[in-house]
This record gives sequence, C-alpha cells and structure tokens, in this order.
Amino acid sequence: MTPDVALPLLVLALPFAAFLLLAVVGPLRRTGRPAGLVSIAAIAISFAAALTVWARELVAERTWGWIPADGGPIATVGVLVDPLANAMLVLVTLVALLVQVYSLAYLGDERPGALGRYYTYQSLFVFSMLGLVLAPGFVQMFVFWELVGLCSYLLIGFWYERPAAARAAVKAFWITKLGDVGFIVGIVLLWSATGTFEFTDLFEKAQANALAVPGLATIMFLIYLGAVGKSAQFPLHVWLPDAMEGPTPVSALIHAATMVTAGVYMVTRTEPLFALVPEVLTLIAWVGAFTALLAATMACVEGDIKRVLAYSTVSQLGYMMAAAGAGASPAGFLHLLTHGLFKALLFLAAGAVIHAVGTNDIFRMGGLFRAMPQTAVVFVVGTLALAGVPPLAGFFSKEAVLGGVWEAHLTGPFLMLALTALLTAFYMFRVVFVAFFGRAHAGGHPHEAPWLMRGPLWLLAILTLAVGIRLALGGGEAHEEAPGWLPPLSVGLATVGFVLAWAMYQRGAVDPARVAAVLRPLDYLARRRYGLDGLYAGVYRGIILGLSRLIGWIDRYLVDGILNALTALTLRAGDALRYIQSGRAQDYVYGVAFGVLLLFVWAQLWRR
Amino acid sequence: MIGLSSYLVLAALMFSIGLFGVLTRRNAVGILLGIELMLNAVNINLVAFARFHGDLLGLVFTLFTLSITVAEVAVGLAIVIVIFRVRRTVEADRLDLLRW
Amino acid sequence: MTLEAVGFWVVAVVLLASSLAVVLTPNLFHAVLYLAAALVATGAIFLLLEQPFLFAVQLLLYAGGVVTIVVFAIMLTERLIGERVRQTSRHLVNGAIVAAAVFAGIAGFLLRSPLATPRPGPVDDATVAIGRALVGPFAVTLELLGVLLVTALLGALYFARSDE
Amino acid sequence: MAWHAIEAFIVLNVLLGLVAYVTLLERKFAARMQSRIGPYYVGRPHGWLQPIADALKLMMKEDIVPATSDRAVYNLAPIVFLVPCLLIFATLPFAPTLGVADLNIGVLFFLAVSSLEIVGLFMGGWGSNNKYALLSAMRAVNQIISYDLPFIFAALVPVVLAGSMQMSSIVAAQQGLWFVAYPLIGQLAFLAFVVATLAAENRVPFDILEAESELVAGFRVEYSGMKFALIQLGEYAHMLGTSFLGALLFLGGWLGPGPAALGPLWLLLKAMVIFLLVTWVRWSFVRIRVDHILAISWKLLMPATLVLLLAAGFVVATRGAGGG
Repeated sequence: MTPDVALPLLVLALPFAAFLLLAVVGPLRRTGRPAGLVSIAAIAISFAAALTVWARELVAERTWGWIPADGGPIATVGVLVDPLANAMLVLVTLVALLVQVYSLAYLGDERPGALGRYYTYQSLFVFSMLGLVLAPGFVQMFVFWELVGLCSYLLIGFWYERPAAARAAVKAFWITKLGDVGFIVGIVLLWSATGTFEFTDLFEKAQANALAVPGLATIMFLIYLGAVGKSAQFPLHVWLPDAMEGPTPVSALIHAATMVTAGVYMVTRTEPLFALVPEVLTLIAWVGAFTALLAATMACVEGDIKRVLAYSTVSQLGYMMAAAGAGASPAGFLHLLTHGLFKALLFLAAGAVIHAVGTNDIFRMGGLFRAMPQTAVVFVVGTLALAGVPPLAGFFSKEAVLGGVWEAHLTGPFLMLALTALLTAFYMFRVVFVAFFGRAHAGGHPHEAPWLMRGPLWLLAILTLAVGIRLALGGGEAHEEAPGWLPPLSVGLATVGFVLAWAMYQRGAVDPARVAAVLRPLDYLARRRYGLDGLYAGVYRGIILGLSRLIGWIDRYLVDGILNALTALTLRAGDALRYIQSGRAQDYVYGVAFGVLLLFVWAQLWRR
Repeated sequence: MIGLSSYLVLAALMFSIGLFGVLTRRNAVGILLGIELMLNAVNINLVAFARFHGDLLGLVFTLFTLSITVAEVAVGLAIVIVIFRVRRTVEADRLDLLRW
Repeated sequence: MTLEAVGFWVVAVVLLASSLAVVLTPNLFHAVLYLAAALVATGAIFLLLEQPFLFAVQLLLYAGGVVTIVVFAIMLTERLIGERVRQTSRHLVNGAIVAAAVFAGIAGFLLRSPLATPRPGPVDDATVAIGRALVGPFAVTLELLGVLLVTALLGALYFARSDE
Repeated sequence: MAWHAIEAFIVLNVLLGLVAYVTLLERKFAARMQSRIGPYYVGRPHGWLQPIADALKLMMKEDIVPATSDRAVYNLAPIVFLVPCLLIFATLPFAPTLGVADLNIGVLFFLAVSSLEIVGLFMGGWGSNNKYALLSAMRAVNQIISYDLPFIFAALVPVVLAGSMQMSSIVAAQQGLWFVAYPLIGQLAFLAFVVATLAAENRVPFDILEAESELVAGFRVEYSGMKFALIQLGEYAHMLGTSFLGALLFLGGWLGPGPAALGPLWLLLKAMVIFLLVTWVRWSFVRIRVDHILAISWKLLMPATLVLLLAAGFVVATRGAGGG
C-alpha cells in the first residue's frame, strides 16, 4: 500500500474500528462513558490524521476491484484524495470530534447503555460520512450515502421511545429515499451510457467531450435528485426541521456540518459532469435560491430555536446549491465549510441553552445573556457569522456565493438570495434578542454549561473568527471577480436585518403582531410551512389510504370472496357427497366395480 | 378344441358371478363366499395362462393366491365372529357404524 | 369333440351352476356346500390343464381348509339354529347389471386381444419346477408369505378369542 | 383307458369285500381282547358270513328320513362321505405295477382327497337337524382342523426322506431300511402318524364326536338302513386306506421276503398290523376330553411333527435323499 493513501485509510478505518468494537463488544458498549471515550479517541486520532493529510495537500487515488467482471471490475472501492476531499475530511472529523466531546456532557444523564449506543451510531456515522467523502466512484458513494441515511435515521430516532422522534426518523428516512431513487437510477443510467462508475474516468471523458450521450441532462437531473433529498432542497426539505427531534449534538453534526452537505459535496465533486448540462445547472441554481428564500421566511416565524436553526440550515444549503448551480462551486464549497463551522457552533450553543433552560421555545427564554454570558457570546459570534458580518467566516463565503450567482447572470436567484441575506440577519438577531436580551422569564435557574460543552463552543467560535480573518487576509480566491458593490450590499442587508430585529424585538418600536397583520397571507403561509407538510401528508394519506381501501376491498370481497365461495362449495359438496359414505362395504364394492368399468371404457375407447 | 379363451371366458363368468354375490349378499359370510369365487376365477386365469404360455410363473402365483386366500378367510371369519359377538348380527348392511 | 372338450364342458357347466347356486341360494349352509362343489370343479379345471399338483393343493386348502372354516364360522354365528341360515339378498338387479357389465368388459378385452390359442404339447409334471421356483427366485416371497400366514393366524386368534 | 377302468372296478370290489371283512376282524379282535368269542353263529364256527348278513340286514331296513331334516343335504351326505373314502384307494399301489394310478403326487393326492371326507361328515351332521348330530359335526370339524396338519406333516416325513411323493418311489426308497426303522425320526414320525390317524378317523381315544354316552352315535345318529351302511362303509374304507398308507410310507409296502408276487400279501399283512394296532388302542384307552384333544394337537403333535419334518429335511440335506 502506498503511503499516499495510508493516512486517508487510517482516517476512514478508525471510526469503523470504534464502531465494530462498540457494536460487537456489548459489555463495553453498555458502560456508556468509557464507550464514548473510545469513540472520541478514535475520532481524535482520525482528526489528527485528516489534519496531516490536509496539511500535506495530498492528492492520490487508489482503487480495488469489487464486483468482478470480464475486462476489469464493474465497480471498485477505494479512496480518492484531493483538496476537496481533504477539506471535507478535516471538517467532518473536526465537527464530529467536537460534537462527541460535547455530547459527553450533553447526554451525560442518559443511561450508560443508551450512551454507548449513541456513540456506536456516532462512530458508524462518521465512518459512513468519511467513506462518502473519499469515494472514488458513484457506487461507493451511493453505498455510503445510504449508510449515512441509515445513521441519520438511527440518530434522529435516538430517543425512540418518543413518538415524535420515531416519526421524524421515519420521515427523514423516507423522504431522503425519494431522492435516492432518482440518484441510483441516474447512476445506473450513467453507467449504462458510459460503462464506468469512476469519477476520474468520467471526468476524463467529460474533458474529452466523449460524454455527449443522449439524455445526459435527464441522467444528471436524476443524480441531482439525490442531492435534493439529502441536502433538503425544495420540495424535499420538509424532513430536516422535523429531524430536530433528535439530540441537539446530532443536529449539529449531521444536520449542519456533514450529512446534509453530502448533496452539495456530491454536486461539487461531480461538477465537471454537471457542467455539461447547463439547463440542469440553471435549475439547480433556481431551486437553491428558492429554497433559501422559502426556508428563511419560515425561520422568521418559528419559535423553536432548533427549528429556526434548521430552517436556517435549509436556507444556507440553498445558498450552496445556488452557487453550485451558478457554476461557482468553489464558492459554494467554501460556504459549506464555513457554514459547517458556525452552524455547528450555533447548534451546540443552542443545545447548551436548551440544556440550561429545558425548553426549545425562544419566547420562554430571555435574559440569558446574564445567566450564561459565555454561551451568549459564542452564539452571537455564530449569528454574526451567519448573518454575514465581516470579518467573520460567513461574510466571505456568502459574498463569494452572491458574487458567483451574479457572475452567472442569474438575476432572479440573486435577488432571492439577497433578500434571504436580509431575512437571515433578521431571524437570527430575532433569536438573539428574544432569547438572550429579552426580559427574563421566571422558571429555572439557567446556568453556564460545563466546560466539556463550553470548550467545543469556544473552539468553534475562535475557528469561525480565525477562518474569517484568514479569508480577509489571504483574500478568498472566490471573490476576485465579484463586483465592488457586493460587500457593502451584503453588509447593508445584514444591517437592515439587524435593525429590523432590534426594532421589533428589543426596542418594541414595531409590534411584531402588526407586521404579521400587514403581511398576513405570507405570515399565514410561513407559519404553516407553506402547506407543504400538509400537502405531503395529504398526498401520502390519499395514496396510502386509497391503496389500502382498494386492497382492503380486494381482500375482503375478491380474495375472501373466492375463499368463502370455495369453502361454501366444499361444505356443500361435503354435505352432498358424504352420503356416498354409507358405511356399508358393499356400496364401496359398487364404487370399485364402477371404477373398473370406467377403466374398461377408457381402455377400449381411447387407448387404441 | 378348447382354447385359452374358453378358459378365460369361464373364469370371467365365474368372476362376475362372484362379484354379483359380493354385491348382493346381506350376510357377511355370504360376501366372503363371493370373494372366494372371484379369487378362484383369478386362479383359473393364472393356471390357464401358465399352461398355454408354458410359463411356470402362473402356477407359482396360483400357489401364493391360494395361501393368501386361506389367510384372508381366517382373518375375515375371525372378524365376522367378533362382529357377531358385539353386534349380534352379521348382516353387512347393518354394519354401517362408519357412515356419515 | 375330444374327451378333453367333453370334460371341459361338463366341468364348466358344473362350475358355473354351482357358482350361481353359491350366490343365489337362500340357505347359507347350502351356499357353502355349493362353494365346495365349485372349488372342486375349479380343481377339475386344473386337472384339465394338466396341473394335478395344483388340483391336490386346491382340494387340500380349499375343500379341506376354507370350507371347513366357513362352516365352522356359520355354526358359531348362526348359533346352531337353522332359521337364521336363511339369508336374503339386496339390490339383485343392480348387482346383476354391474356384474354383467364387468363380464362384458372382460369379454370385450378377450375378444379383441390376440390370444395364443394353440395349446402346447403335454407338459411334464410341474411339481418339481414349482418347488424349485419357490425356494429359488421366489424364496423371499415365500418367506413373506410365511410371515403373512403367521400374522393372519395371530390376528385371527386375537380377534376370535373370547374376552376372559 | 379301458384297462384302467376294469382295474379300478376290480380294485373297488376287492376293497369293498376287504372292508366288510375288516369289520369282522375288528369284532373278533375286540372279542379276544375282552375274552369273548365275538360273531359266531352266522357262518359258524367263526361267523364268516356275519359281514354279509350285516350288509343284507342294513339294506333291507326301512330308510327313515327325519321330517325336519335338510332333505337334500341329509340324503347326499353319505355319498359325499363315501366317495373320498373310496377315492383314496385310487393312488394306492399294491405292487410295483398293481394299482389304479401311481401318481407322482400320490401322497398329496391321498391327503387332499381324504380331507374331503369332512364335507360329507358335517353335511350329515347338519342335514339331520339333530342337536346331537350337529354338536358331533362341530366337534368333528374342530378335531379335523386340528389334526389335519400333524397328519400331513407326519406323512410328509417319509416323503422328504424318499424325496418323492410317488408311492412306488417311496416304497423303493425303503429297499434297504424301512422308514419305521429309520433312527429316531422314523419311529417318532410313525408314532405321530398313528396318533394323528386315530384322531383323523375319530377313533378312541379321540372319538368325542360320536361319544356314545353323550352324543348317542354322533353325526350319524339319524341315519339308518342303507345310508348308515354307506357311512360305516366309508369309515372303514378310510381306516383301511390309512392303514395301507401307513404300510406304504413306513413299513416298506410290498417289500418282504419271498418272490415279488408275494408283494400284495406283504402289504396287506402290514396294513392289517396297523389296523389291529389302531383297534388295540381303541379297546385299551379311555376317551380324552375335548380340550385335551385340541391341546395335544396344537401344543404337542404340531410342533413335534414340524420339528420332525425339519429334521428329516436336515438329514436329507446332509446325507442325500433315498433312505438308509
């Protein structure tokens, strides 16, 4: 094995080893905290390895045959290491490490067995995500894609005793599966058109213009559907807010930094392919922008702090997709990285708040700045970053995205994204003002989180800041073509959002209710999530219930009917025929004689 | 000249007569007598074939049939006697305990 | 009309007549006696077919064995009273039709089948050959027959023993 | 063919005469055993004409048919009884070439035909519609079923030893050693044969079927006159035939000192020896109870004769057939 891929393989192997250890060795798993420590140790080493890989800027590919066939294997497994994957590796392992450390405190009250189970899932999830990141071809990617989906299901449903959690897990699983159907069909179609699953081969062909297969647009659209499901794009975004039923660290890990970005990562990874089909790209951009706006409006009326963050995530994912659709996938990827950091920060901070207050409802918080100043500070840092205030990380990446979209001459999406930027600042500061600076509510004595939780928070906050400063100093290569008016516009939008939030929720200058009354239809729609959930539920119920009724009718009247008819016939026949059994031996002899006669007749008439 | 078919027809007649007896007799012993006739008809067939085909097999099988018939009669009559003891009758059509 | 033919016809008439009597006579005891006659006539048929050994066995087993047992059974079941010996028949017409149909079926076969009519020349005594066959190729069958007979004997004993 | 018929006719008549005088022999013998004189007056001084007188008397007596009898059966019974008893002589040779038919299945034929006798017997018992007759017939059936097998087995021992069922061959096989003198097997088989003969002929001590004291005269209680004569004839013919069979099977048949022409005389002499042996037993023993009779057959004679048969087979297998 070349040393090139040894380190990435180590990154991949360690979480899997931890998972195997925890899954197989039941006693260890049931100890709870030690199990967590095992997992954390594995991910820590893994993180160190990933950091080394990243620092060395390793580029390597190594594959092993998997499904053998004549003339080389059909599918391979292996690792593909390039800057894209390196960055992803670092992000995933970093966030996972911090989340796992954080969880040790956050889930400290869980039973040891449940905690062990949690870390088992966590390890498996990290392994799956890393496998997805390192995938050198579509098949491996799909396998890990599904594994990620499975882990997401397991983690969302971690508190499976709660019906809401169980429902949310199933919902997340099924809705992402809708997209996955398109994904796998697309993969197979692509394979039948080109004969390979390997990214490298595909990119070479794309570069050599050897990919002019008919229906490529359809194929890429189908593949994009997978990203739609995974990255919670409209209209399959409905699972993500519900997924907040899982533990908050889980949300931080998989619904902010890792799993939901898999779609974006996939699109970015296969960008050379998507580049061949501009119409799909345009669609991606429009859908992304629309998703961003839609989610932002819903976030504005949401009272649950985690759901606000969830909508925000959807919204930011829309940003990334829009960037990818606009051909500015580096910008989108940059936003992915920075967003991964500060959204994890926000989630974890929100988790600390929830941990302290015992509720998700921001209107039952308030005045928390005094109770837990450190948490408030890092939350504000995250908010600023998300709102796009320089010199924090979010500013640069968001600006890059906007610039990319503008460059692509996608005016509609650009406008929507700009509006989204405003709304983002608004709803984030709304949370900040209501939860941290508003009048304190009685009930409980909120206190600062333990250092196990605070440590990751500070680390993330510092990283957010550091990355921002690094981007400011180094000058992101993404925004070199951006027009000069873009930074001021961006900052201006953020400021407007901030001022609106301040005016409405801090100063009380504008009554939120009156605003809601003015924007009544919009408010009404946003509060009801634009009826999408209802629509899905309706369609689902309609189809399922209709089908059930149909099947029920068939079962009751057709299947049962036939059976009933048969049984009735059998009974009647038995009633009628039992008189044959007279119990008298001689009557049976008659039967034998008739049988013999029949044989005679048969033999004499037909046999000749 | 008496050919094979003469013997066979004779046997067939005897067989049919035996069948008639089996079908019509009320007394279990009478039924057994009919069965004896039928078995003997079969024996005639076997011996006739053996004779006309110059084959030993028919003779051997006739012996077997004879022996088995004796066993059958012994067991059959034992059953008849038991039935008589229990039911005080050997009328076959009154022995319909196994009817529906 | 050779002597054999005369013998055949005489025996055939006796055989059929006694057979008919077996199934028709109302007196069960007479039926058994007619059966004895029919069995002896069957033996005579064997003699006509030049199988004296089988004739002897037939007499020994049937006339001496079967008929005796049947008489014994009649005496036991009819409780030594002559009245019950009168037996009736049922469905005479049906039985006759079915029996006639079966006969017609067999006869149909006989008429259509090509039969080896020429009778081979006189044969030697088959007794030795039968004996060799019984302990040769049919040894297993013979043993099985022995098992059957023992089983039948035990079964008959079991059935007929009185409950003490 | 014609010669056969004539021969058969001669044999039959000689036999009938013989049978008639056998009765006289028995009566005389019995009388001697009981220190009497026996028949004396008819054909005096030794009653030589007594059998003829008996026959004439019976023929002239009134033939009584019971009113409630099963007439056809009743009338046919003596004939059915007599015919097999006479038929058995068909296979008995009196000299190497003197006999009706020296069948190669002679012994078997004898056994088969003699087993038919029972039919006549129970016909008579049934047909008489007499309680005693019927009981007698039932006993007869019982006993004959029981003793048929030992009788057959005992008779088969010489057959096995000689390796043939033909009477003349069996006699020829005794050229060197009569089978009765055959070590152990011969004596035992002969003993069994005599006992079974006693039973098969319903003689004392196995005469429960006529047991005068209980059943009057057994199955023939209702018979009189000519029919009674026929039955008696049949019985004595059967006895005589069995004696001949015994002589042929065990006592070397016509073998004896002197010229071959003396053969029939030797045979007759030997048969008479057996006959007198039976008679001797008859006048010496008491009647045995019915269950004892059956027990003797099933529990003693049957296994014993089977073992004898097996032993004979074993001897033949090791030393070869043909006696001595």
